[in-house]
Amino acid sequence: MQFNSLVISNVELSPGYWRMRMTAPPPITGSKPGQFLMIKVNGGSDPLLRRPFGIFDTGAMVTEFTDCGSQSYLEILYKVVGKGTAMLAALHNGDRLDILGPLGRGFTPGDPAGEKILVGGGIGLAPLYFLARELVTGSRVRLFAGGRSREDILCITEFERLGVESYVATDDGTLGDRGFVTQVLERHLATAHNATLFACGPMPMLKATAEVARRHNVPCQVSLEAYMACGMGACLGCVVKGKDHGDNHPDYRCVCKDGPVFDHCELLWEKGEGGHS
Amino acid sequence: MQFNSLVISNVELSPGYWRMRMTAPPPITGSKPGQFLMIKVNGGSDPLLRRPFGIFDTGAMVTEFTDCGSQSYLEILYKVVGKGTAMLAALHNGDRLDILGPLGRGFTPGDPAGEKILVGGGIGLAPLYFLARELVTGSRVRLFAGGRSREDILCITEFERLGVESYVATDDGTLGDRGFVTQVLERHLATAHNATLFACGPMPMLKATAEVARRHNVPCQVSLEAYMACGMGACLGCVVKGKDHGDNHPDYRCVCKDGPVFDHCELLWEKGEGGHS
Amino acid sequence: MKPNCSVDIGGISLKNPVMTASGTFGYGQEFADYLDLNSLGGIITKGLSLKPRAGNPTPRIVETCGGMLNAIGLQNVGVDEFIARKVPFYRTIDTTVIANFFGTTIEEYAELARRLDAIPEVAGLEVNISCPNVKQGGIVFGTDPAAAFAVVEAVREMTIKPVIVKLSPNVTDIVAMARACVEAGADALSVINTITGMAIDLKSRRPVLANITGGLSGPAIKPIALRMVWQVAQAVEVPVIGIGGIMTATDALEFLLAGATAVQVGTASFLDPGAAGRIVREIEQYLVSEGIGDVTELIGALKV
Amino acid sequence: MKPNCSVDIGGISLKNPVMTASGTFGYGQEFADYLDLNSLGGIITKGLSLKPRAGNPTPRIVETCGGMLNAIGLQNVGVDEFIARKVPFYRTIDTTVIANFFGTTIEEYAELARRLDAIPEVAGLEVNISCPNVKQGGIVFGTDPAAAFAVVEAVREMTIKPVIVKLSPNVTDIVAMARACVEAGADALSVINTITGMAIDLKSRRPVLANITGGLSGPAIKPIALRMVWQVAQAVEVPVIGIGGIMTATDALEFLLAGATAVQVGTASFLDPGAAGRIVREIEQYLVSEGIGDVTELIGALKV
Ligand SMILES: Cc1cc2nc3c(=O)[nH]c(=O)nc-3n(C[C@H](O)[C@H](O)[C@H](O)COP(=O)(O)OP(=O)(O)OC[C@H]3O[C@@H](n4cnc5c(N)ncnc54)[C@H](O)[C@@H]3O)c2cc1C
Ligand SMILES: Cc1cc2nc3c(=O)[nH]c(=O)nc-3n(C[C@H](O)[C@H](O)[C@H](O)COP(=O)(O)OP(=O)(O)OC[C@H]3O[C@@H](n4cnc5c(N)ncnc54)[C@H](O)[C@@H]3O)c2cc1C
Ligand SMILES: Cc1cc2nc3c(=O)[nH]c(=O)nc-3n(C[C@H](O)[C@H](O)[C@H](O)COP(=O)(O)O)c2cc1C
Ligand SMILES: Cc1cc2nc3c(=O)[nH]c(=O)nc-3n(C[C@H](O)[C@H](O)[C@H](O)COP(=O)(O)O)c2cc1C
Ligand code: FES
Ligand code: FES
Repeated sequence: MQFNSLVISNVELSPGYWRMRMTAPPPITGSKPGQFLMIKVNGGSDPLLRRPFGIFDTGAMVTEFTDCGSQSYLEILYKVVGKGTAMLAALHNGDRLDILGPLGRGFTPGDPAGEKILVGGGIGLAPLYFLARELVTGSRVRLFAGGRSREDILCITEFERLGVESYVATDDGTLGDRGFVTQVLERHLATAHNATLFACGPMPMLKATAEVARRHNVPCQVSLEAYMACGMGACLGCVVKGKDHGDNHPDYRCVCKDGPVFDHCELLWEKGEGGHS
Repeated sequence: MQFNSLVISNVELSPGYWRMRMTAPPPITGSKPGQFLMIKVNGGSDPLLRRPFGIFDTGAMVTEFTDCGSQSYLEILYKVVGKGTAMLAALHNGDRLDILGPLGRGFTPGDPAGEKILVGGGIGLAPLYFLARELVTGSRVRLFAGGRSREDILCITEFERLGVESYVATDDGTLGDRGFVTQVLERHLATAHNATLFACGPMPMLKATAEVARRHNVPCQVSLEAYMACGMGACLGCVVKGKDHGDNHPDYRCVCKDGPVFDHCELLWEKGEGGHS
Repeated sequence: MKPNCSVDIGGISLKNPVMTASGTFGYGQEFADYLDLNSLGGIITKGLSLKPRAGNPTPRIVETCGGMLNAIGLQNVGVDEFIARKVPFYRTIDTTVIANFFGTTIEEYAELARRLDAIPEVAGLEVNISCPNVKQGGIVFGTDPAAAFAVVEAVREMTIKPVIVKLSPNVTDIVAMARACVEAGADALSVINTITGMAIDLKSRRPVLANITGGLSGPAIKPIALRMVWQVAQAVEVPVIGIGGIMTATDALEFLLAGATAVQVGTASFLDPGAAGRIVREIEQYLVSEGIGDVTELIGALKV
Repeated sequence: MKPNCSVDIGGISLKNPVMTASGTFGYGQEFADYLDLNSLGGIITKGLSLKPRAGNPTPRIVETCGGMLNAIGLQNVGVDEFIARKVPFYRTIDTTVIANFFGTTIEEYAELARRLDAIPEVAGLEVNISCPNVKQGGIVFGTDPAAAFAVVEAVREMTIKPVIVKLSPNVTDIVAMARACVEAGADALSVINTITGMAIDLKSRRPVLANITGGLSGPAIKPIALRMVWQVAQAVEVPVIGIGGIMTATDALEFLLAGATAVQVGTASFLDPGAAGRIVREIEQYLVSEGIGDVTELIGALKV
C-alpha cells in the first residue's frame, strides 16, 4: 500500500543512528519482520528516488494526531549515511512522509521448537528486533550483534527486554569481544542444536554467516541490501544472482520482491570483495 | 555580499502574502531602497536557482540569536506563486537561508523639495515601503496602491504610520476606488506640482505609469522584474531593451545590474501585451 | 459533459493519451495494487527478446540530479515465456497492451515481430532500436538512419499490427531518424529513449554502474525530450508519443502541445506507482476546468 | 607538503584545474567581490564575436529540474570593445585568461583568431563551434566533423596560441567530432557545451523562451557530460577540459578520473558566485587528506 504518514518522534539514539516513529494505517501491524518500506524523504525531486528501510517495529498508541481510539504506527531505525538519511534526521514531529509498503518477503520463523539465532551487523539489527519480538513468543532467541565500535551496537537493551540473550563483538573491542561476530557465533553453534540463523548486516558479514551455516549445516535466512529504484519488481535494478546463475542460464532474483530475505541456499555466494554478490 | 541568515519571523499577512524577517550582517542597513536580494530557498537542487526579492525593510533588534548588542536584520514581503515561494512560506524561526545582496541599483530620491509619489501594484509595494521610510524624512510622500482585490493591498497601515497619504484602487472595488490605480494617479497629477513618480508592480501597470509620467512630463523611476539566474550581470538572462534599442544597434540593459530601478526615459516601452518589454 | 480523452495511435484507439513506458512498469501486473490498470491509455511491456536475457551485472542503477541512470541490460523473460506466462493476464484487463521488443540482428527483430503479430492480446508493437547491431560491428541501429530503416522495414513485413518505433535521443539529427523510420513503414514514433550517461564513485575510483555507462531518465531529461518531440512532430505525419521525465499532468500536457498524440510515463512510476493513473485523472480535470471538449485539441497547439 | 595542483593545457600552465566556463562568469570582473580571481586556474571569457551582438529577445532563461535552459543568443560586446574595455582589467589580475569566441562563417572565426592572437593578456583561444554556419544553410559547425575540421584549421593558421575547441554534445558521435578537431590542429578540447532543450508554458501554450529552444546546463546534464568526457579522453591524445553540471569538488574530481585534465564551472557560479574558488580549495583539501602529492595522478585514473 501507499500512504501518507506523520512523524510522531525522531530521536538520535547513538551518534548518527536515529529511531523514527510515524503514523501508518492499521494494516501495517500485519507486516512481516524483514519486510521493508520505500520512503520518499521529501516532496521535491532532490533526492529523486525513494529510500528503502526495514521495519523496526509496529504498534498502536494514542497520539496527538488522532482524536479517539489508538493510532497504529511503525518505526524505523536508520543510520545517516547520505543526503536522504540526513533529510530524515532533520524531520520533526508532525512532518509528513510518503511511504510505500510493507514490501518484499520477510523472514520465515519456521519450527518454533528450535533455537533462533539472530546475527546482526550495525544497522542490520533494525529488522531483527521486529523479528525477535515475534520469535520470543514461541522460541528461545539469541542475538549475535557486531559492529565497528560500541556506538554501532544499537538497542541491545530493547532486545534483552524481550528476553533475548545477546552476545556482542566489536572490531575495536570497545563493547563485548574484539573481533567478528561470526567467530563468536561459530563457537556457539558447536554446542547448539536445532538452531536457525537469521542474519542482516553488511555483505561480508552475511557471507561469513552463510559460510558458517553451510559448515554447520543449519538453516539460515539472510536479509540483503541493494540499490533500489522501485521496490516492487518493476525496474530490475536490485537483482542478485540466484544459485543456478550462469552466463548461459541467468538466474537473477529481485532483492525487493523475491527478497530482501533469502534462504542462503537460494543465492550464489561469489568469492572476492564484498559488494552486492 | 553573500551571507547566511537565520529566519527571525515569517508571518502570513493576507492570504498568500508573507512577511519574513531574517538576520543579516550590519552592512545590510546601508542598502538602498529598490535594491534586491537573491535568496537560495533551500539547500538542495530543487529548485536550482536563487529567487529575487526586493528589500522591504532593514533595521536592528535584539534577537535570541545574538548574545549581546543588537542584531541587524532585513525583511522581505513576498507572495506565494510557485515552488520557491512556497518553500519560503514553510520556513520557521531559526531556519537557515543563503542570501546574496544587496544587489542592483535602487531608487534615486532626487530633490527633497518636490512631492514624492509612490505607485505600487500588488506585491510591488514591497520595495516602496523601504523607499517611503527614507523619503518621509525630507519630503511629502503619497502612495497610490492598486491590486486585484482587497487582499492584494498590503501594509497600508505601515505606510500611513510613516505619514504617507494613501489612495487605493482595486479591480473589483473591494477596497478604495474601483479601477486602475493609474486613473486615480492621473487625476492627482493634474494638480500636483514638482512631483516625482516611483513605481513598482506588474508590467502593464508600469507601462501605464510611464505613459502618465510622459504625458504630464514628470520624472518617473520604475522597478522592473525579470527572470534571473545570477543577479549580478553575468548570465545576461534578465535583459530589457534600452531606449536606443534597434535590430542593428542593440541596447540591452540588465535588470539585475543596471536596474532593477530605471528612469522610465531610459527604457524602450513597446506596444502590445504586457510581459517583459 | 465528460470531455473526450481518447486518441488514435496508428490505428490503435487509446482510452486516453497516458501509457506506461517500457521497462518501468514491469508487465503491468506488478502495479495492479496501486492503480486501476483499466484506467490507463495503454501499457507498454518490458522489452522482449527472442531468448531470455540475463541483463547486466550489478550495480545497475544509480540516482543522479533529477534523474537516474540504468544499465539493466534488457533483462527479460524472452518472448516464449512472455506469451505463456504474461499474456494470459492481459485477458483479465481492459487496457491496450503494446509489446516492446528488440534484437541484435535484423532477423531477430523480424522473427519477434512475426511471433508477436500472432498474439491477439497485443494491440501493437513498439520497436526499441537503441540496441547494438552485432552483425555490423556493434553500431547501434537507433543512431544510423539506414540501419533503422532496415530494421523497421523487416518488422513491417512481418506484422499487420501498428508498428511504433522508439527513437534514441543519442543522435545529431532526430528528424533524420524519424523520417527514415516513417519511410520504412512506422505507424507512429516514440520519442525518446534514455540518454547515455555515466556516474563515477570518487572513493573507489570506479564507475558506479558495472556496465560503466547507462541510460539517463527522469525529470532531468524532460527539456531534451520535449525539444525532440517538437522537432519530430513538425517533420512527420504519423503520431508521436512523447516520453521523458513526465511526472505530472502538466508535463504530459506540455508534450501534447509540442505535438505528441500520447505520452508514456516512465521513471515517475518508480517514485509513485500510481503516477500514470493520477496523470490520467488530472488531465481529465484539466480538460473540464478549461472547458476543453476533446483532448486532441491540444495536440500540437503550441503557439510559436 | 602542499600538493601540486597545476596542470598543463596545450602548453598553458594553469595554477590548478578549475576554470570558469564561458558565458557564466561575465568577463571575470563581475565576480571579484565574491572570490579571489587569482585563486582560479583560469577564466574563460564570455563568447566574443567580430561585431557586438544583441542576442535573443526575452525571456532568455528558464529553470528546469536540476538545470536551466538559456537562449542568450551569444550577446556580447564584440572583440573591439573586449580589447579596449575588458582586457586592461586582466593586467591587474594574475590568472590565466582564455578568450572564447565564435563566428557565423569560417572567415569570421579566422579573423577573430587573428585579432585575439595579438593580445598578450589572452593565454589561449577557446573556439565555440556550436553555431550555425550561415553560408552553408545554417548547418551547425559543431555537429558536422568536416565543418568543424574546416573551422579549426582556419583558426589554427591564424594563431600560435593554444587552440581549445569546445564541442557540442548534440551529436551522435562525440569521438568523431573530437578526432576531426584534433586532426585540424586543436591543442585541447572542452567537453561539453549545453544540450538543446525546450520548455513550454501550459497556461499561455507558448514556449517559455522567446527563442523556442535553449541550451540545457547544470547538474541535470552531469551524467551525459561525464560520459562524453570519458569517451573523448580515451580517443584523443590532447588534454580534455570537462564541463557540465560541476557544483562541487567531488564533481570536478570525477571529471578528472574520467580523463579530464581540467574542468570548467558554469551554472554553479550563478547559484554561488564563489563556487569556483570553493572548488579550488576543496580539491586542495582532498589531495592533502588523501595524501595525493600531485593532482595529475587523478587524471584518467578511473578503474574500469
Ligand atoms: C531492503 C533494505 C532495507 C534497508 N533497511 C535499512 C534500515 O532499516 N536502516 C538503515 O539505516 N538503512 C537501511 N537500508 C539502507 C538504506 O536504504 C540506505 O542507507 C539509504 O538509502 C541511503 O540513502 P542516503 O540518501 O542517505 O544515501 P546516499 O548515499 O545519498 O544514497 C544514494 C543512493 O544510494 C542508495 N543507497 C545508498 N546506500 C544504500 C544501501 N546500503 N542499500 C540500498 N541503497 C542504498 C540510495 O537509496 C540512493 O539511491 C536498507 C536498504 C535496503 C535495500
Ligand atoms: C528584482 C526583483 C524583485 C522582486 N521582488 C519581489 C518581492 O519583493 N516580493 C515578491 O513576492 N516577489 C518579488 N519578485 C518576484 C519573485 O522573484 C518571484 O515571484 C519568485 O521568484 C517566484 O518563485 P517561485 O519559485 O515561487 O515561482 P516559480 O513560478 O516556480 O518560479 C519559476 C521560475 O521563474 C522565476 N520567476 C517567476 N516569477 C518571476 C517574476 N515575477 N520575476 C522574476 N522571476 C520570476 C523564478 O525565479 C524561477 O526561476 C521580484 C522579482 C525581481 C526580479
Ligand atoms: C529501469 C529502466 C528500464 C528501461 N527498459 C526499457 C526497455 O526495456 N525498452 C525500452 O524501449 N525502454 C526502456 N526504458 C526507457 C523508458 O521506457 C523511457 O523511454 C525512458 O526512461 C524515458 O522516460 P522517463 O524519463 O519517463 O523515465 C527503461 C527505462 C528505465 C528507467
Ligand atoms: C547563460 C549561459 C551562457 C553561456 N554562454 C556561452 C558562451 O558564450 N560560449 C560558450 O562556449 N558556452 C557558453 N555557455 C555554456 C557553458 O560555458 C557550459 O559549457 C555549459 O553551461 C555547461 O556547463 P554547466 O552545466 O556547468 O553550466 C553558456 C552557458 C550558460 C548557462
Ligand atoms: S527495486 Fe526495482 S526491481 Fe527491485
Ligand atoms: S540575472 Fe544574470 S545578468 Fe541579470
